[in-house]
Amino acid sequence: MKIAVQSEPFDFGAEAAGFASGHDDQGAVVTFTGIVRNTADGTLKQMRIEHYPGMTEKALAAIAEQALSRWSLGDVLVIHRFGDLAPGEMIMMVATAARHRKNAFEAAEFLMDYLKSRAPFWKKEILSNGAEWVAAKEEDENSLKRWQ
Amino acid sequence: MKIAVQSEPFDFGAEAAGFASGHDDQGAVVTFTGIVRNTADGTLKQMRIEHYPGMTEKALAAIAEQALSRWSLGDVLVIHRFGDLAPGEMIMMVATAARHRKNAFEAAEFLMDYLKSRAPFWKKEILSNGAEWVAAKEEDENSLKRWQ
Amino acid sequence: MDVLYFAWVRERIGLPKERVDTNATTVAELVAELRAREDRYEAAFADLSALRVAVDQDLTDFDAPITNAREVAFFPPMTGG
Amino acid sequence: MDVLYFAWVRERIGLPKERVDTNATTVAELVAELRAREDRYEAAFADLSALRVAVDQDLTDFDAPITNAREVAFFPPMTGG
Repeated sequence: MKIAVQSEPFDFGAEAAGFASGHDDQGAVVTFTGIVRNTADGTLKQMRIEHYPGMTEKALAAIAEQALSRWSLGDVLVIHRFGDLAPGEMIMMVATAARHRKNAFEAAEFLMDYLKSRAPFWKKEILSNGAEWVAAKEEDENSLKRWQ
Repeated sequence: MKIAVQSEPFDFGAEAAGFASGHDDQGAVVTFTGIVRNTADGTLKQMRIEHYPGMTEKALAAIAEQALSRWSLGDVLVIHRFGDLAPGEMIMMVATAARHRKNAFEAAEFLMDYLKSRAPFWKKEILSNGAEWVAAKEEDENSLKRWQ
Repeated sequence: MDVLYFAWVRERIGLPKERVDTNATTVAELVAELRAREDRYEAAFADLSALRVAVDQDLTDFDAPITNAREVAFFPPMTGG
Repeated sequence: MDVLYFAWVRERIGLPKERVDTNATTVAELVAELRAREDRYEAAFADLSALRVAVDQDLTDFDAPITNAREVAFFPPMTGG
């Protein structure tokens, strides 16, 4: 299990390849990567990600442990950045390895659903004409019900 | 859209990173990688993958087109190998990019479900004490019903 | 037309591809012709529920017409991924 | 105890962290004390349904006891991922 909370960029290709290699007992690896999406009118200058140092690492580890106890998984990876990110930059990734694809997919979706609404990160869009906190979506809160 | 059917290994890290980069309008990238899993007793020497040249490329392109028409996706990638692969080697990968994670996850699962049972590949396990064709699983056939 | 065999169908029949001259109008009629040939064909086609068929590289079923087909392929259920 | 504020709660109150000496036994009592202080606290805590709270870095609710807490944090619903 690897959990990282960092301001620096991560090398998605190297992380994904490293995670997927060296398993001959796990047949399925799923990765999810979150990318800073520009606004429709292209006005996003930066996505500023605030977090709660100390709690963030604990919350991510707890979510990963929950996934490991719920599905039969070979490994779990979570990397999440904070600070100022430009459009197109990668915010975070999760990866899961399992014997069968259903577990790998479900666990990755579970990690994402919990991470979205239960890990202490807050996004603020720095736009060319102002700045705005990203509001939590009811849809994201509803996604958690699937796992309860 | 990229579809590749090849006997050579592919560079998962480079493919995944290349696929995920350069999108500032797609917030979510999902990858799935299939890895040759050893038997429980470690007797697998090679996984031999046979395919139907000509039909394979057509079938994979048709499955990818179906995904593109069904979900709002920015891009789709499918790579599948054939020939003899050792335990731990990567057999195939799919990747999907979408604005939102739900579409990226669903489309990747759809691609995998169809690829498992509708793309003309057949696996034979070359074991230290013989060889055996991998039987299709009823479970895999049932997975398709979700999308019908 | 060309008739192709894959996986254990290929192994049972003993060849990957052959040219077949036939008046069969459907896949089922072609199968009946092949089964009548030799034991190895009979063995390969004994249980049609274990077989899949593609006509001109499109998956189809045993009722499919083959009058203008260039290529018919028989194989077990696929195991990709 | 330390009281921490994040995101727009931090911006409204105007600081990320402060030391608070209180006899409050629950989060709700602490919130009532803070709201009574100044307008900026009243503004930050006006709608509790828009707020989340963590006691000693664990998410909890406004009824939670804080008698032995070292750290209480207030923030809007999270938007990670």
